[in-house]
Amino acid sequence: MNIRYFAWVREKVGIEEETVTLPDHVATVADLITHLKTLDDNHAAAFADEEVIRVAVDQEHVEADTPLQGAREVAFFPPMTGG
Amino acid sequence: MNIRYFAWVREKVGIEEETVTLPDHVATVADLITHLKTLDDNHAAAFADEEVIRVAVDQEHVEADTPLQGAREVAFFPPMTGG
Amino acid sequence: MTVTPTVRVQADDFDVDTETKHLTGGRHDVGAVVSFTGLCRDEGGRLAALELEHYPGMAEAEISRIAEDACRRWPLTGLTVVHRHGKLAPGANIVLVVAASAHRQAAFDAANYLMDFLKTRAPFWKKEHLKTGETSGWVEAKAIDDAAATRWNGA
Amino acid sequence: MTVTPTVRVQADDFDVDTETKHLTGGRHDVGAVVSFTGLCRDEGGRLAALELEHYPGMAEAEISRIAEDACRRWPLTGLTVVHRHGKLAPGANIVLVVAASAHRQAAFDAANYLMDFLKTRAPFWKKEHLKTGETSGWVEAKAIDDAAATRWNGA
Repeated sequence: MNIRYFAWVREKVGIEEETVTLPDHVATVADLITHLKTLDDNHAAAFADEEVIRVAVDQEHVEADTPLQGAREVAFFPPMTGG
Repeated sequence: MNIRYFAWVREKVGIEEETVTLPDHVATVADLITHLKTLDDNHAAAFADEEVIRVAVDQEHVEADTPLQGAREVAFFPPMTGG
Repeated sequence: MTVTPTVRVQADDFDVDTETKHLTGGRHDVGAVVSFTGLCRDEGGRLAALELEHYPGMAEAEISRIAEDACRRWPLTGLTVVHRHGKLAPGANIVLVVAASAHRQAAFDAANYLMDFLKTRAPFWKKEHLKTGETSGWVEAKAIDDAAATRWNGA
Repeated sequence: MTVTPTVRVQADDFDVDTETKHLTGGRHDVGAVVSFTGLCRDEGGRLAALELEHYPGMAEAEISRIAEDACRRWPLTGLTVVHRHGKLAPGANIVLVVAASAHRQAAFDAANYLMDFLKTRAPFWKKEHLKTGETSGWVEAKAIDDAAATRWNGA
């Protein structure tokens, strides 16, 4: 699965984009976050305050309980400040 | 006193502007309208539906009970449709 | 300290870009510009032109009073209002309001307020000229416009 | 039938006049055009630039979803949204919304709605570059922007 990071989430993880192979027990966005936090210290730091992080699956905003089945791309980022 | 008319009030009176000498009993805008209606048929027709007519004294919107003392110019017109 | 609005009543056309640049050029404290342009519609192909009569002197004075009210109500960095008079063809510009502020809602609200009170208080009257060559008479004021203006009471 | 909005995300500047003429040129059914321009402020002389990061693809898709919502909610004759990305100096344009309609309140409301949801839903993030040469970090989302977006619920 393709994972993308933006703004300070990207800076903390240290990369813009990565491909992650999902373990079987990862079914939802929340499961994915739990898994990513185990990868290394940077991921753990980026998701330390996970309540504030927003998620998009295939370029649409979703909530943490959204299933990942069929998803091609998941993106993590802080609350938006455009406009 | 200088009297001005606009839009259909102007068309009904038949003139844009006139100078009227006020009789002593004309103290307010309402008194002035009553007086103007006596001048001729055109004035009477213009003010027939006087509830709908708006008034400005010295280029400020006023109500019918406004005193005319010190006024230089009174204007009569229909509700505005600019913008 | 409130800004002094720019108010013009003219037969000539106006240019939104020029008026906007007057409010933003060379400054770095403007975060939001809202412009409203009112145009002449042909009412489904019925109209050849709109003729705008106005009360010279009072038109400028009344628009200035409304614009100064807006400058007191909202923290604007600039406000420009231009209203045309004379005979205007469908598609032509009629009125322009440009409101600038540090923040977006002040600019939106001020421009909206200006238009509501221009409609009900600025001494302009529209006469319709039909494509048939006839004059269909004076446009009647709408109750909905009065209602729009009263919504600002106490707001 | 609702109109199809024009949505662009670009590094280049935009021109309000050009975008407005796209919505009004050659037609006689547009009575009102409301444009909103968001500009980069220097925050009291503190900022050298704002850097706008965006999520390519999703930025266009999300703005299009908001714009299509607006076209369903109000009887618009046209709607254009342009959002810039990259490093922008104080005074530079950031975002443009132009809403056209037969009637003024639809144009005002649609432009206002677009801005409220762009702020809270379009995937853009602002980083501040200070005049001191430092980066002061990412701009934080404001609770007032969330509140502004929720006011449209059920409206």
